[in-house]
Amino acid sequence: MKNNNVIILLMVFLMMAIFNAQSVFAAKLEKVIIGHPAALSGKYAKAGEQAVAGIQAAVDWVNSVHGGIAVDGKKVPLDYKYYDCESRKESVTSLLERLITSDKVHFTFAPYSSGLTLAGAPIAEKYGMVYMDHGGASDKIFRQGFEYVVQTIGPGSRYHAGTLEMIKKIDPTTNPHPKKIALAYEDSEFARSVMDGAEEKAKELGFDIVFKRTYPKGVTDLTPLLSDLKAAAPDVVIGGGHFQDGQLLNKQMADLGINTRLLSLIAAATLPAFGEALGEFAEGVMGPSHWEYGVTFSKEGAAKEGLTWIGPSQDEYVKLFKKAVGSDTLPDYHAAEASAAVLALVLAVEKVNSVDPDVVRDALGELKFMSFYGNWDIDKTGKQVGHAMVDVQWQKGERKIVWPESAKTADVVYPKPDFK
Amino acid sequence: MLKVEKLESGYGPMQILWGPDLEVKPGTITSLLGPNGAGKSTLLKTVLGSVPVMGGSVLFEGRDVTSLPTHKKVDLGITLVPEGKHLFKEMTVYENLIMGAYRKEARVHRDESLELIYSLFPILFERKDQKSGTMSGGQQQMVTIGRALMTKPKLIMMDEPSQGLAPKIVMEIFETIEKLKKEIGLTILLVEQNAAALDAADYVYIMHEGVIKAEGNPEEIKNSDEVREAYLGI
Amino acid sequence: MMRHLQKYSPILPVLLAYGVLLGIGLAYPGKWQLIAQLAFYCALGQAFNLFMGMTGYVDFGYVAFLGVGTYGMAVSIYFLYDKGLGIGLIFIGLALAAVFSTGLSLAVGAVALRLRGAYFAIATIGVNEGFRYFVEGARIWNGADGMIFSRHLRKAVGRETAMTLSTQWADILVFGVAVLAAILTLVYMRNKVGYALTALREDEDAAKVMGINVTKFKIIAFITSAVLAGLLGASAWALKLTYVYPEDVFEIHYTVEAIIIVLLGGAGTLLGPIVGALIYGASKYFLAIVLPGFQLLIFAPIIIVIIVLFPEGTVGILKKKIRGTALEKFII
Amino acid sequence: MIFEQLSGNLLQGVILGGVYGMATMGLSLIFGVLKVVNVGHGAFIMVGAYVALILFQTLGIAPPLAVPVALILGMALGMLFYYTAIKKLLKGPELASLLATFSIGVILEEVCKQLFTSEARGYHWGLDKLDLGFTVLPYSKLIAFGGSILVGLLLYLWFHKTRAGMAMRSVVEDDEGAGVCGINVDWEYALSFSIGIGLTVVSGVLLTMFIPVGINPYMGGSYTLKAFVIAVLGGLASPYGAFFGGLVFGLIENGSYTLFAQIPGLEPFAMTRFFSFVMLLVILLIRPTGLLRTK
Repeated sequence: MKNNNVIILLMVFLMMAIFNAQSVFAAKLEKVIIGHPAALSGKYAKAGEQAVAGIQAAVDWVNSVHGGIAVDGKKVPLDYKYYDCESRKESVTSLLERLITSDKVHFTFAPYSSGLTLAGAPIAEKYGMVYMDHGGASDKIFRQGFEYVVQTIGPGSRYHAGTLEMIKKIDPTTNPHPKKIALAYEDSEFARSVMDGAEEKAKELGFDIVFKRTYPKGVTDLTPLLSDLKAAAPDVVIGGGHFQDGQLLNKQMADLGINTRLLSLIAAATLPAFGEALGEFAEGVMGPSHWEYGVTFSKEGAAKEGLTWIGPSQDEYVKLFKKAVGSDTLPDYHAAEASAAVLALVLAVEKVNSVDPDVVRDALGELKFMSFYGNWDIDKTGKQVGHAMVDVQWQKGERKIVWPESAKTADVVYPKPDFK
Repeated sequence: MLKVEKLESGYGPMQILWGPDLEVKPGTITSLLGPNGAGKSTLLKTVLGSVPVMGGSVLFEGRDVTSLPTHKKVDLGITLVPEGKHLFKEMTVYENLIMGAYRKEARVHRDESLELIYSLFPILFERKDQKSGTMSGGQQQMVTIGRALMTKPKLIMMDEPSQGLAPKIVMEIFETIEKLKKEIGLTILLVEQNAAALDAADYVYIMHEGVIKAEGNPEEIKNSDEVREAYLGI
Repeated sequence: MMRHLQKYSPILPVLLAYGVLLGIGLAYPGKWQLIAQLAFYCALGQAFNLFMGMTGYVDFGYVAFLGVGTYGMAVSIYFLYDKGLGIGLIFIGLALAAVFSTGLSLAVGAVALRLRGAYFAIATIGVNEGFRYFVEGARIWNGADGMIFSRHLRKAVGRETAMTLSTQWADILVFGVAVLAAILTLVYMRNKVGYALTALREDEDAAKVMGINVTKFKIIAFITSAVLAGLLGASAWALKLTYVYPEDVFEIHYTVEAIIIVLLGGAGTLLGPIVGALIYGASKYFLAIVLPGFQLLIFAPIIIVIIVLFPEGTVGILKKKIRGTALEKFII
Repeated sequence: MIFEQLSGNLLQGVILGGVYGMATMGLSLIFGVLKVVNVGHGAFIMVGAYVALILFQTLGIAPPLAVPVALILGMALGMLFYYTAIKKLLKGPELASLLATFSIGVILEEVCKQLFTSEARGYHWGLDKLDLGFTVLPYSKLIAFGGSILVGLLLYLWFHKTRAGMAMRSVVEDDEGAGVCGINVDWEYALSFSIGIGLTVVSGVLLTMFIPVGINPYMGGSYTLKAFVIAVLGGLASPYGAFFGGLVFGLIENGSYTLFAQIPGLEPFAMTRFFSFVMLLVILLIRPTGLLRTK
């Protein structure tokens, strides 16, 4: 008997999942809904959690401070609906479709990572839904001819451009001049596009690439690669890929006593956990970031550049974010990106006074604005071209923005102190 | 000493024993004979507890031990010389024997038991540091019997100790078994396909398809043409 | 004739199940992706069961066959898109997927099928991981960069067709793979292959002694199962998602999903993988919606409870219940 | 130059391999006794890493002192999972126990995610390091290596010199034979599962002394795969074989890197992985009992 009950229960589950109560179609617009198959568990959980909280914070701001979205002559609230795709490609498609067809969302958000963004793109295209890419940095997404994908994160190829320009400027080619650059990145599509972009930029600026290697994902020991790198005696090491391998690279460079004038790591070095994990070894380590707590974008700055400003100030934003996660966590750039994408949608909708995806998509193409996240501007393909990165450096256990000069909160420490 | 009543057991959905009754008197050799697949090994394993009981009971020295776990039965003085030896092949002969005296009750008598075994099988003393897996079949059988003796048993059950051995060795093994009865006063339940076990026995049971088909003195069994033809093939 | 038909009557409930599923998908276009996801799990379970259920060998590196199949389709679209082949690309892709998975299964079979039990499972994990690192390390087909070929597909067949291919025909192909796998499973069950493999599953050595050419039948089932996986990868991953990253397609998690599905339904049964896939897929989807972020925490203990309480799977239990009734003929 | 690098890499490889070996002993013990492949192995390593991290960060306890805590926690977890799941699946199909251990791993990962978030964390012990010229060895690595050897040695002594250890060994050799000796086989199963998990959690602590960063709920996966290869190298069922398997693996992993790096157009790191899995297959075919056993 017990067995039957279990089977029946599971069958009920199945039926509920398939014919789950459909929301009644509203003829009159009562709220604007954004839908998001977020990556809340699995390998992208960390970034996914940040993104969800970031969107919640932005939605909170829109409703409580901005007073809702102005469409059809009235302000309607913004609603946010998200499911968990477990960082898996097959779940992205079905959950995205559910958001579009059952939940009748007006705009969709992509999950984190280039791969999962690509997985959902054909569905968004099929339904003609605007698909906000907040965590897929691959340039290639925008060479595919998708019409509804809109990027907020900056493309991978530009991550290290600022860092290299900074060295060029503050360390002119006198003796001893840093010409030798080593690249050590994770072997993934994203990190490789960062590496190739960095290589191109470095050559353009006259640096020598003396070492260029990747390591596979999930690596647990980098010693052999680093002893090779040590032998190449570089002045500058740039690399990284994710959170763990970045920490590992830094830690093992310190272990092997590889001292350079500059060490810059993507993703890892910009997160608060990095300094906690590495202690004194983090001192002087840099990282490019899309956004960092402490950036100085403001309403006044926007006015100076003649740009529209929207959204909370940075401090307000951090407060809203902490409320959304329910703990004393600082937002990182994964959250800020997602929030900025929400703000872009709000501006576009209000500008054209419509939630029609095609009209909004066109409006997004025209849109140029500034928020706490910085500038926002996309090209014809939907690729983000307006947003500039900042460079962060760990100084005495704190993250300081050291580049570009217009945004900096501290002077760069260069060359970085040696590992003890 | 051992009394099996209406014992039923098997593996999962497959029942093997269909209620055989059997009794082993103290100080005797009792033989259980029957063709392949009759359920003889299953009976021994059920008595010792490694095959779950479905019905019936097992009494040892008048006490109901049906659902006692194996190691508790070994404490009481029941042990088994399993079919196919089941030695610890990567361990030395000495280590194998020592393992036999694992239980607290047996450990007290460890040295005297060892002495007894070395006197029964002098070859085991010579080879005590050899890995048991590298020995000949007959020697391995000696180790198995020795290991069982180390548990300081009152009742030894032997599952086809002659299997796969040369006739000369089989003779030796049976001689040893008789010695165990006469010199130490052990009670033995001997399971065999080999009809030679008839001669060693004081009492014989014939088993087929999970039930006892016949029982009696060795002579009675030998003289019954019916039993001989149907179950023993001699 | 009648006897012949009766022999294959268990296919009816299978076809019925897939028919209903497809029907729901067509009737409610807004649920199509969910149906497609369920069909993917059905096909995965059915194809995996064909070898694992019949032989008892657990191929832990099974996902490698889906991976090379994905690459088969990807290579066809990525490299041949400008040759004016139009829709023919898809057929070339499917053919390549079949060729790649056959090739890999022959290589794996030659090595791993000599092993048993845990050794076989670990060897196959090794094959999957080794293959992935070979692709990355030797930079085969862009290595870890993978291939993104949405653009190529569009150039080859036009925007509208490409979209329909990705969002509809790819899923119909998945249904096709599922049905094909079910039919092949039944045909094998009812013929020499099935009998030999049953003997093998019960006692491989005894089967050998009896003179059954165990190796031959084992390899037949292994290759069939692998090719089905290759076709599944080509349709559900390459054609549908239009990109391939090695770390994504050689991910061991999918083998585990296949095992869960087969075990939930009942290993070695025909209907089991469908039941398992529906239970697994639907409850996963449901939990993702109701409790986003917690579904694995809830799901994992449930799986343990199910395998402890019902080791034979739902269809295994069902088979026992209907023994001796008229239904017996249809449910195996 | 290359020679210097190679010798540096090989030395590092031995040190790393010792820790890898230690991290595999639990897997081999569990397989040896219960014939269960613990697919959730890496998750227990992850638990050990968190034990070290949390004790260090909240109470300032030096990582080596976290070992006893990890051992007790691991053994308790082992007993818990043995009696709730594993025991009931021992007689079932192989598949069932594979799936159960996988699910256990997922449970641990998800629980840790809820407790500690999925942030990659680390700690900074701040010991000095030993400069050998051709390579540099931090003392924390050396302590981890020494700890691994010590644990391996203790396990060996326990197996060969103590009654309880010999009983467990006898169950590995032949559980039916052990039964007729009066050994409580079921308890030995429970105990060895528990010790196996205990060792694995301890190895997680030692691993953090080697690499104190990147600790996150999902870090176990790559260790599971490595442990499989190492276990096979050492003979799947032999815990101290696993230790030598680890040494060999560390040597091969680091040594082959230097060689692959000489070939242009390859990504040497990924090729190292590829090579280790090829080696796995070769050994399974030629010598499934592991490199050490003579049979």
